[in-house]
Amino acid sequence: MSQAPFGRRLLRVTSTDELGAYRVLRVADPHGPKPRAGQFAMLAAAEHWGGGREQRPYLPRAFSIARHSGGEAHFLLEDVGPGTKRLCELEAGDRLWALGPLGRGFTAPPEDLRAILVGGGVGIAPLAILQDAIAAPVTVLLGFRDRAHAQGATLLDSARVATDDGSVGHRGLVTELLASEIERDPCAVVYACGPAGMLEGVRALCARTGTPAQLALEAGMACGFGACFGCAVPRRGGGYLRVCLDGPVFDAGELERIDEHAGLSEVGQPV
Amino acid sequence: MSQAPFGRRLLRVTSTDELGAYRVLRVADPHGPKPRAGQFAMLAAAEHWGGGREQRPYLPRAFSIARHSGGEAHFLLEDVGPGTKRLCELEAGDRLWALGPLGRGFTAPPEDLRAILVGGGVGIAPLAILQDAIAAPVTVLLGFRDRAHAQGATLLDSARVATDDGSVGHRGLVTELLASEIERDPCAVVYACGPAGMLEGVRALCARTGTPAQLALEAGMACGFGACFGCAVPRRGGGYLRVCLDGPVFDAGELERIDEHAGLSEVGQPV
Amino acid sequence: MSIRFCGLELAHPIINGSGTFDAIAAFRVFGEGLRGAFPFAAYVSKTITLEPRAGNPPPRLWEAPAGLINSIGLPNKGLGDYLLEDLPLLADMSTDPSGAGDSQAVPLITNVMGSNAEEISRLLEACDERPEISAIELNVSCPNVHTGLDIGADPRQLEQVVRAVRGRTGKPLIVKLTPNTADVALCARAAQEGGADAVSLINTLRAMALAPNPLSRPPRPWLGGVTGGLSGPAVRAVALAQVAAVAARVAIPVIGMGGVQSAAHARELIDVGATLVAVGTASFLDPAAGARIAAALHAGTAP
Amino acid sequence: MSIRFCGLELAHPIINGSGTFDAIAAFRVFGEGLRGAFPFAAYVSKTITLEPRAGNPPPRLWEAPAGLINSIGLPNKGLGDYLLEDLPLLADMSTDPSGAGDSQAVPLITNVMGSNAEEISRLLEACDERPEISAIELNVSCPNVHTGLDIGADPRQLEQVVRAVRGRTGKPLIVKLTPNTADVALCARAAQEGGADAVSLINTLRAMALAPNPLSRPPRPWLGGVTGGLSGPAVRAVALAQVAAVAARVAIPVIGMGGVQSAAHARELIDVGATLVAVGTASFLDPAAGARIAAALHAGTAP
Ligand SMILES: Cc1cc2nc3c(=O)[nH]c(=O)nc-3n(C[C@H](O)[C@H](O)[C@H](O)COP(=O)(O)OP(=O)(O)OC[C@H]3O[C@@H](n4cnc5c(N)ncnc54)[C@H](O)[C@@H]3O)c2cc1C
Ligand SMILES: Cc1cc2nc3c(=O)[nH]c(=O)nc-3n(C[C@H](O)[C@H](O)[C@H](O)COP(=O)(O)OP(=O)(O)OC[C@H]3O[C@@H](n4cnc5c(N)ncnc54)[C@H](O)[C@@H]3O)c2cc1C
Ligand SMILES: Cc1cc2nc3c(=O)[nH]c(=O)nc-3n(C[C@H](O)[C@H](O)[C@H](O)COP(=O)(O)O)c2cc1C
Ligand SMILES: Cc1cc2nc3c(=O)[nH]c(=O)nc-3n(C[C@H](O)[C@H](O)[C@H](O)COP(=O)(O)O)c2cc1C
Ligand code: FES
Ligand code: FES
Repeated sequence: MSQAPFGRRLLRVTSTDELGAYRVLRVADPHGPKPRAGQFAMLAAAEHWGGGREQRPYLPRAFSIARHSGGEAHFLLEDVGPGTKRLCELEAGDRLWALGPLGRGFTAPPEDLRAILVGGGVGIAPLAILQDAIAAPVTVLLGFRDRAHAQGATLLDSARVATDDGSVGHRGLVTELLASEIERDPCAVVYACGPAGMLEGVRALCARTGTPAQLALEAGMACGFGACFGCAVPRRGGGYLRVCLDGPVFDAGELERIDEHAGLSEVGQPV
Repeated sequence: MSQAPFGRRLLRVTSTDELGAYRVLRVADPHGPKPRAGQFAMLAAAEHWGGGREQRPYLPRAFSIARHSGGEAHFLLEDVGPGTKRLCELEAGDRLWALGPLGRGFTAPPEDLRAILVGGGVGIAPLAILQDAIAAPVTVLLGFRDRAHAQGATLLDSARVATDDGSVGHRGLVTELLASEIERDPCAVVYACGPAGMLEGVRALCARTGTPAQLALEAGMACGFGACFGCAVPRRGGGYLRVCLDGPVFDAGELERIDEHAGLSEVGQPV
Repeated sequence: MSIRFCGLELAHPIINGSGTFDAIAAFRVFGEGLRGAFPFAAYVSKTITLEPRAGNPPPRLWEAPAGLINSIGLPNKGLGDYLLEDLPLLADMSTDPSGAGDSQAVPLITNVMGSNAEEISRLLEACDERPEISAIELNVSCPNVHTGLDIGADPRQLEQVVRAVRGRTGKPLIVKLTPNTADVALCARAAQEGGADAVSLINTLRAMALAPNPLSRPPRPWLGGVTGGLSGPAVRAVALAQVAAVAARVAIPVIGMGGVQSAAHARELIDVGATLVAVGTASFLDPAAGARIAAALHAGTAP
Repeated sequence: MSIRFCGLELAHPIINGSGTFDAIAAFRVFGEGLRGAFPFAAYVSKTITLEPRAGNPPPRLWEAPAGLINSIGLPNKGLGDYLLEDLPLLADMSTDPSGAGDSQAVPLITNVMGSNAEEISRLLEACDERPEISAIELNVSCPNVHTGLDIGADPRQLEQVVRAVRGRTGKPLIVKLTPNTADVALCARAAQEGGADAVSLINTLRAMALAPNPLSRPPRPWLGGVTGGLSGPAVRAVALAQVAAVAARVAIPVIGMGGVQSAAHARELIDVGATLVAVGTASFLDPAAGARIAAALHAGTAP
């Protein structure tokens, strides 16, 4: 793993953009190490973090590094609660605290296997930097709830899109696209990130078809660097793994059934 | 007292201005009752109230109504902590919660007595609306720490100024100006608001010279409407008075020696 | 949304926490109109003691992260003047939760504290005689007064005291528990065994603050009363745990409180077993908080 | 700024709270360089039990107003593997508080928990044999494990247990008290009478959260462990009160903790009598929080 500098650092927002239902935040990080695809950072706004009626956020929040170039880290944000709301409010020039890059990223596919990137909602973020990192062409399958969210697909190249409401691309689940892709050409390795339901669909499908898969999980996190043991997900065969330290990317075989707390939760659908 | 509408109301900032070391906040309050001079309001920013390292402010803050005209209330603010800092950040169009007008205001001077208004620092605020309310000419004596603060004096008409550092007007205490005023013409009634030390100076001087005095006190407040019993100051003869309900304006005779917690605290001099 | 509680018929489940709303002061500040549109379904008085108390020297307040520390020290005019002067002013309050004009009476719950069974008995007997008082809340939990803490924190002592005083009134007796104890559910059971008709919790958590001046050595406590009690959002998760633990162990109704700022918070206390919910510190941010919460509960929305 | 504590020489007064900093994980994430620039003057391990524990099912965290509720459930590899695998990795840590390169050793304090005197004795004996361990902290306060609470909340039981196990080690024995008790100073005295060399407090306050879904009736607890413990700024005023109460009543040194986020907060705990200050939840916001606080204390500034 790329080692993170010890201690959080104060970074400056260089630009922010709307991307459909999402927000893209670009942050100058001249001295930060280059992240591996799948790594994440813990972010907190430097000003006005917390307060208000619910007196949250207090802790920093985890975000996949969606892209890294020219000393800038890009993040894709979805406003689902007080922390993401505050980060989505940031404007160029504002500052935020960042710790990272953190966690274990994706492992590049073997030469002879085609990579299929499967993303759901804001879970497409780590797939963008993964696509940047893989020299060979990859298959990109992205699922969204509706047209506004589907605009996120432009973050990646040549994505095929599924939407729940059929407003863009395939009407239905992105796992349906994946199933037919694997059927068409089973010599593939799958990289997936998204809601728990989608990840469980991917995991079950890949287990059934014997397709290797790397899954990027989510979990509520307090620290992001293995200190709190809060981000546990069940390990296949018993015990727990720490998502921030042992993941967020896991080989599908390391995991049990993926439950509701381990995927990127859907907006407005608090688990 | 002017009765306050039950419940806090959301008001819009119409303009803000720097006034030396202070900030003047104007707030549209079309439906609020007309305050009496000396009354105050409890204010809290509608957005980003709290959070940050100290996770404060949580409670609203008390501010004298410095002026009221054309459905607008004016406040004079000094940034001394997290609450006043946030309020000083507000810009036109921002919104804040307000409860008030609250408390017992000043009582107009009898016809035959000259009013001497004695203010210290941000304590000049309620004297401005008092000057507006008194038809007859009044004597205005204001004390500040330095030139930047002394600019606050323009809030009132024809003020004589004292500064601690002598950069503007009399070098020394405003109570020295008051002493010579009373000596010159003892037929006066004194209205004072400012730091505890100043108020105690005024109280002691007026007691000695037999001059009637009304003192506007401060106290840490949680509620502002008599609910919490937190804003107690010793009552002459024993027991306590609630500053928010029985004051903030008191006849000097109602009070004991005024201690450090009962005046507007000096910036950077947390008591 | 009308609720039965210990034989009383309340317009909704939201009442005030003792010592966090002075109805008489509120009439002065907000006008007599409040009497017909009171924010709470029952009004709980500040703690009344046999003798008048001036309360603690100032400062009495300290703002904590997402909370408030108070060291008020139970100022009150004493039983005699309370009955004589305040009771008449507290009669005839009503609330109008739906805003539809079908207002309902606001019963008065008088909160009392004594340092032993003998004192408490006298308080209960005096309250028992007055028809204006619908129920009595016995404060055994105030962290600012030594005996209050001791009685309430030890289940055996608590049961003895409640049993000893129980017979002095036919009115519903609510025991307000202290949260500063090892097992609050044990204390709640003790109160029940002693004859309480209901329990209420949580009171404030024992807390402290130092004067904010790193230069004025030696350091000194900020509060005139040295220690104080923490309330507000900071304690809500502690309150939820304690109310859940108590509701699971007693058969009598529970009044839950601690950090409630919204209908969603009130709903959570009800979900873990509270019959009524009291709003305390939130009223300081907005005197109408109780009314807003009751209305939102009524509408089934969760602001 | 070097400090003596139970015979140990520490570079500064800031250590970590047990279970809030995993040094081995930190070496993986931040590199081995950390070994020579450790943020804490002593390193306290997460609680170790005789047998391995998986910990509680997720979710384990809930963000509270100005705080965190955790229900981690003491996952650990058990005494045997801890001694075998972890101890070697935890030796040779040093800290460099002034940044001037004059680094100092970081002693290891092993935190242990057992459900009775017999279990605790075995833990102490095993730790006693290992030179890498400089002191032992006995956790009698974890709110997630039933017995932990009971031993620590009752002064009599606590004194008996400490006395029973005291002889098993010659190393300094720190008793970590539970804050969920009626009179923490009484518990601290009991630990002292039983033979503890120091006490540490506060552990987390018992707390609860419900799943945030008003529509999915029936309501259910959010945390896999049902209840959890509250830490962070929300509890700081409670910690200050408890540390002050304890320090005033014991002769042994006190490690104070609870909500410390800045040198000013650490200074306050020292002001009321703590010898060392532990930083817990603040490390989650910034792993270097301990180092920043130690440096600011050193510089005499108060950020
Ligand atoms: C490794 C990793 C990578 C991630 N990458 C991205 C990314 O690239 N882009 C992105 O937008 N998001 C990403 N996330 C998710 C992001 O961290 C969360 O959406 C964010 O933490 C939510 O914070 P919030 O304050 O906005 O909402 P919160 O309200 O804190 O969280 C929303 C959800 O948390 C739960 N919740 C509600 N209240 C609480 C509470 N008090 N305590 C705990 N949980 C609560 C509910 O399930 C709710 O649906 C990632 C998460 C992880 C772990
Ligand atoms: C009736 C009345 C009228 C007022 N009128 C005005 C006015 O017109 N203009 C104006 O600028 N101000 C006015 N004030 C003062 C104003 O209310 C305070 O300056 C304000 O509350 C400070 O809040 P803060 O968050 O900025 O600073 P805080 O840090 O809350 O307060 C600053 C002072 O409070 C103390 N303090 C520090 N920490 C805490 C804590 N955690 N809890 C409690 N106290 C603490 C210290 O003494 C410190 O010096 C008035 C006050 C009253 C009561
Ligand atoms: C300023 C203040 C004064 C209080 N006075 C009393 C009191 O007199 N008697 C009592 O039983 N409880 C008293 N309480 C406790 C409250 O009734 C309530 O139990 C506690 O504040 C928790 O609720 P909250 O977080 O909603 O405020 C007081 C609380 C505060 C904040
Ligand atoms: C996630 C987490 C895990 C903890 N694990 C332990 C533990 O294993 N053993 C222990 O004695 N205390 C444990 N604690 C308690 C802390 O050491 C500390 O006493 C408490 O968090 C208060 O300090 P703080 O507010 O600075 O976090 C834990 C606290 C947290 C937040
Ligand atoms: S988030 Fe703290 S251990 Fe993973
Ligand atoms: S501020 Fe609450 S009673 Fe005065």
